[in-house]
Amino acid sequence: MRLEVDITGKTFRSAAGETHEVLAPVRFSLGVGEVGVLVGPSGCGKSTMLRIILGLDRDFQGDVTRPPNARIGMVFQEPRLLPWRSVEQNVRLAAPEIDEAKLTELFRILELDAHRSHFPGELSLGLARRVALARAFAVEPDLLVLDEPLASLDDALAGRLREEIATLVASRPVMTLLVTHSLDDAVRLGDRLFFLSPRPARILAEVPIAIPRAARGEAEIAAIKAGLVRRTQGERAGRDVS
Amino acid sequence: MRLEVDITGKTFRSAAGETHEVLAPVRFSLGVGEVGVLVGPSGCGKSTMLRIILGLDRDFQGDVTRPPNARIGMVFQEPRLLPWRSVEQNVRLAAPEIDEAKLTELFRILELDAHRSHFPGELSLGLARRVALARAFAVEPDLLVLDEPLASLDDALAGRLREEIATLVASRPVMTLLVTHSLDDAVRLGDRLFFLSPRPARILAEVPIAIPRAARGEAEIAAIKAGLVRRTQGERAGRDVS
Amino acid sequence: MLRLLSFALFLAIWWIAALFVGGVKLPSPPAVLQVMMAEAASGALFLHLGATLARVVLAFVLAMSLGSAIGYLMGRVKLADRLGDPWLILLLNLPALVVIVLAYIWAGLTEAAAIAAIAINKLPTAVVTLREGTRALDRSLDEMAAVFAMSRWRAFRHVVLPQLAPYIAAAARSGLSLVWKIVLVAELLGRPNGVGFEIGVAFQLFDTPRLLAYSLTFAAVVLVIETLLVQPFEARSTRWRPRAA
Amino acid sequence: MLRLLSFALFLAIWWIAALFVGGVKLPSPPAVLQVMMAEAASGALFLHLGATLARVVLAFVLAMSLGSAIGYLMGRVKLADRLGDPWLILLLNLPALVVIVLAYIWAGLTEAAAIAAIAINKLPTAVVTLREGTRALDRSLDEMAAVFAMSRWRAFRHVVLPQLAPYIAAAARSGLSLVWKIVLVAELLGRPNGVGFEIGVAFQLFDTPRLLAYSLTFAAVVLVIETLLVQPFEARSTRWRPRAA
Amino acid sequence: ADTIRLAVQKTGTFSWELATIRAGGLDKEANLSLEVTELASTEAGKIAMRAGNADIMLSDWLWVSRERALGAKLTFYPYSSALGAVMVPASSPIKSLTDLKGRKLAVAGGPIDKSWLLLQARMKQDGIDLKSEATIVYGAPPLLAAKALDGEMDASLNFWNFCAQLEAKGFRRVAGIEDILPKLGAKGPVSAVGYVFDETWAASHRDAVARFIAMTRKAKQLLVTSDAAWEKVAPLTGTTDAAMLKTYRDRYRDGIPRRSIDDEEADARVLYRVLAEIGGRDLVGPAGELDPGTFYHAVSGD
Ligand SMILES: Nc1ncnc2c1ncn2[C@@H]1O[C@H](COP(=O)(O)OP(=O)(O)OP(=O)(O)O)[C@@H](O)[C@H]1O
Ligand SMILES: Nc1ncnc2c1ncn2[C@@H]1O[C@H](COP(=O)(O)OP(=O)(O)OP(=O)(O)O)[C@@H](O)[C@H]1O
Ligand SMILES: [Mg+2]
Ligand SMILES: [Mg+2]
Repeated sequence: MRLEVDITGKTFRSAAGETHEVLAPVRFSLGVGEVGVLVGPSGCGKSTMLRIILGLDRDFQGDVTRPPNARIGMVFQEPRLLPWRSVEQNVRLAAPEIDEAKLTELFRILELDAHRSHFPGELSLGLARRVALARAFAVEPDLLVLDEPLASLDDALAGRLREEIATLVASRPVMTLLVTHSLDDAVRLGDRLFFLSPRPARILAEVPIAIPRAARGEAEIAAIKAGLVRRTQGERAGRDVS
Repeated sequence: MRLEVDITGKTFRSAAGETHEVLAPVRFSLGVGEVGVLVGPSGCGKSTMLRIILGLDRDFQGDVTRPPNARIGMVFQEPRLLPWRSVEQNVRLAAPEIDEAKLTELFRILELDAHRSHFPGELSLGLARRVALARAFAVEPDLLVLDEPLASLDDALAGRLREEIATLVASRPVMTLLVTHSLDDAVRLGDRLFFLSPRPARILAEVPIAIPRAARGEAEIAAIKAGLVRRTQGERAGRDVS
Repeated sequence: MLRLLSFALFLAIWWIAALFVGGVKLPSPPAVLQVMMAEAASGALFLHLGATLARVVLAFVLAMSLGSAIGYLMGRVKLADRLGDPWLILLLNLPALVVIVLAYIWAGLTEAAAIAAIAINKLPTAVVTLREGTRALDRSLDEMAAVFAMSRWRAFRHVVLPQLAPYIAAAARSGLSLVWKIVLVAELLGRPNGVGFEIGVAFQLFDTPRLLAYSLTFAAVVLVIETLLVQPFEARSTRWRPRAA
Repeated sequence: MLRLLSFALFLAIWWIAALFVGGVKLPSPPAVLQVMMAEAASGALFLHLGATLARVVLAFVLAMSLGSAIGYLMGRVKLADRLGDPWLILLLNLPALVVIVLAYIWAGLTEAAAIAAIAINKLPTAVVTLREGTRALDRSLDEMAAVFAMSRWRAFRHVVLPQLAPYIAAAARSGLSLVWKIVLVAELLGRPNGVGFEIGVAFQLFDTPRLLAYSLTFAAVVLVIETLLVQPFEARSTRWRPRAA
Repeated sequence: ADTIRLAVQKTGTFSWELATIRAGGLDKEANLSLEVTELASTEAGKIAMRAGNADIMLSDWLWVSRERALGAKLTFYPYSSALGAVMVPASSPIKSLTDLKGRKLAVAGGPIDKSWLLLQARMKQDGIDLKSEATIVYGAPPLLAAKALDGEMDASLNFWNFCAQLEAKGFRRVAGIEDILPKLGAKGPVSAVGYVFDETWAASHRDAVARFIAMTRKAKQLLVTSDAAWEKVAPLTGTTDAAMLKTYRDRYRDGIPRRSIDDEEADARVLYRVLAEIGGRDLVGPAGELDPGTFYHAVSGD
């Protein structure tokens, strides 16, 4: 039961007719309980990769093997809520089996209690993103895919939700793929970090984090981050002179 | 020529019929050349405040005086591009008078050259947000309103664009209102920071930054941030025991 | 309230116009009302209205459901669109008269033939409208439904249908009016009752008050249905939309 | 290519059906074609088709532009909607026959009366469709246009119109077919030429080949316009939409 | 020349007459200039009249009387006494009108068709309420003619031209409506269809109207006497079938009114009462008697 990704290429044909190569060969795999983090410049192809991995885009070269019948929980980069259904209905539609207690708990954690009956059009963007998170959590996924889940949230809330993601990952056998621009999130949540190149994306570096998530204190995290910053700055310097 | 904001209250009536108080009395003003930064928890009412200030929502108590005939440049929290117009057309429609050289320069800075003829549906979210930024800059605004302009961008790019915002603000007489969740952005760009309470939003603290933007080195910024963090943590602790 | 006012205004304009133009060219509201009452008292009004309504309802339901399904398919599946398009244009542009006559010829002067003919006339406009709606569907929500493994029916009901709702509303409203226009032709040509039949008779006698009495009664029925059923339902189902300032 | 194939299929089915059913009930394609050729050779086909097309175009343009404008207004302005709604329902549900007869009586058996009557029949369906489209407009894009101080016309053209495009397309397609259905009634009742006139005559004589020849010629004209003009234009203007997988 | 505007159904017999007039130059002879609006349906003429676009059209005295009672001062001059007939397939067991009981009878023109009403009145005399004792199918005349040919109907009552078609196709005439009129009190053939025009217009164009009527008489005479004249109108009938053309010709000739206007009016008065009784107020409007001014008398030679 692993997620095996072996993409050899992906091109888009724009409406104007040009073709753009978006993904270079990308190959990695992810096991149960692992959190893979994709970090890369804006527009490099991260969301495209996620769409391919989830089977939403079949027009690519290569192969992706998902665990069969895996329940998927996904936080898209935009909330993608149904505007004509209330917050609660939006969650329930994705996770019909959820029980009331679970739902209440989820809304409490995400600080959405007051908004259960609101329509998405009545939410702030941050609230909407939280509903999207609630939806992904509610399905109790086997494969959790998060595309910048903590953007547009204030630091305090983002921190609390990061903890929640960690809790979820620890409590169930779930594979997680996280896209983020925040090194902090990456280091706190990830087991393996994939640093991607600009478009067409390929994996520049795969950095495993050996220390188990639960054991990462502030000091360890700072150390890992410092190491990564050195590394990327070295690379950037290298690029700049080339 | 100042922006005078004196909102005494704002309530929303949800589709379900309940009324929510979103803004408590909020009063501030902003002069030309100043950058005001609104910082507050998700869902507290920041975007609502911006909409009121821009005259998009007239259903509130209080008064807002905008400089007459001010050209407005706005980056909404979502990109709000016209899906049926190309990137270039989206910018040109908002800023019909822009000349080619200016546009090329803008696209270069925002790293959008390759996407001029793309439709918004063919962009990544980060790219779309950059187009929204290009549009706001292109109008050469007298009043620049930015609702989390740098979310969904990688750190390096966000840093470069922050510099661009600073340059724009320095180069022209413009009033700027910035909403952000990033303390870093706030401290690097702001002249006055407004810390807002959870909904209904009121100004918890107004923190002026005396050091001129150009003179803020890394050391100064770290110092200001540290001060702010102490302050907010004090407050949070205060709240926690109450 | 406003609706009532507007309706009153309509009556007033009509009355005044009738006074100016004179009875033969435009009967006045009381003249028409009198015919209505007389027909209602004799029961003929209800008989004919009932017959027509039954046909309208059957043909409408048939055409709307089949047309929506075909339109959805054509909007979704490129192949279906390519194959169906010439047929669609043909059907759209076949005169009602021809369809009705052919239906009567092939299937006899029967109720079924009438209803089928009316439905065939309405069908393509429903197809066309729903096809546009389907083409305009938001694919990102489809992806969402796919990721969360929503069942087909669930996704259709909660993701697709609400997006199609305005198209369905448009197709239904203009479709009802089309069905109504065509049922009259069908009744005129080969049915022994119904409003169209009565209008045909009134037309032969050039009996304008009767012509108007029957026409307006049907319009009134639709107005009542709209006010009491459709609009409250519509208001409920579009609650989520941000209100206009 | 596929369209052609589909069209060929249509012809084949028709032909086979004609062979089975026999001459009067369903003339075979060559029989109809022969009438077409004969009518074309005598010039009558072009005369009648031209007359009808001119009426169709005029009434269509009139109804679509006016109807769209009214529909847009009613979708935007609550007051207009409230006031206009009863009138709209009335107009929607007035039989074509009644409108045409009244128009002829008041304005004489003139070209203007015919065109006005046809336009009035089509108008409310355009209103209804565009009203739905306007109600479904995205307000956040309106806000964007307001903030960037786009001129009214600019905002309408670039922000609103593309959102209304699918509704306009639906209204236009089903509207053209409605106009075509009604122009025939108008010609039947009071014009000395046009396809409707010829169809009326053919019906009186029960000349099915002629009936079909005229009906299909018009459908063919629309088919050609669709293929050569509308669809390429539509493909261009919906380029921005994400393609189906 | 005086101008007269005519509304004519293109497939009707009036257009045959007009073709004869044109071909023979009778309009010039009568010093009339005819402006003809060809229309595609029967009712279109009424619209043209009401809209003020036609001076003369064809309709029946029943309608004229009704209109007069309602205030429109129209008047009527006989044009044709041809009426519908009950037709059955050659092998049909229906031999007489009484056999229609329990059969499926197609009725063209709907419940207020004159022929149908007269037939009902006639059957009532024999104690048969045809409307309830037979299965009645109303429909458009051409459609019912096609249906009759199809064998879908046991019998059909259609307009005379469609009956002619059926006759040519081997159908049998059970009874013509003109055959039952004597039993209903008429003394001779009654012209139900006539030229209809406005009384005031006629008063101001007295002479032109007289010339018009004289001219049409001549045309009718030509069609009766000259087979060459008839050949010319043959293409207008929409058929090339020799048998059918012959039937058309004979029926048309039979239908030409030959009685004096007063006789016509007297019979019309009688039949009007019959019709009023059976059709009721819906049919005849407020008046129970033929309106006195219905027939146009100001033509010499009647
Ligand atoms: N439908 C499409 N047609 C053409 N090009 C596309 C399409 N979708 C995406 N692209 C292009 O593919 C590239 C990668 O897009 P993607 O959304 O995967 O980026 P991303 O890494 O998620 O960026 P971000 O961090 O900004 O979200 C972009 O350059 C974009 O322009
Ligand atoms: N149209 C509306 N109807 C009802 N409630 C609304 C509406 N729009 C916003 N709200 C409520 O007002 C509050 C403030 O919303 P606002 O968008 O201003 O938040 P925000 O401070 O911008 O949050 P974020 O940082 O998440 O963007 C939220 O609680 C939201 O639910
Ligand atoms: Mg992305
Ligand atoms: Mg906001």
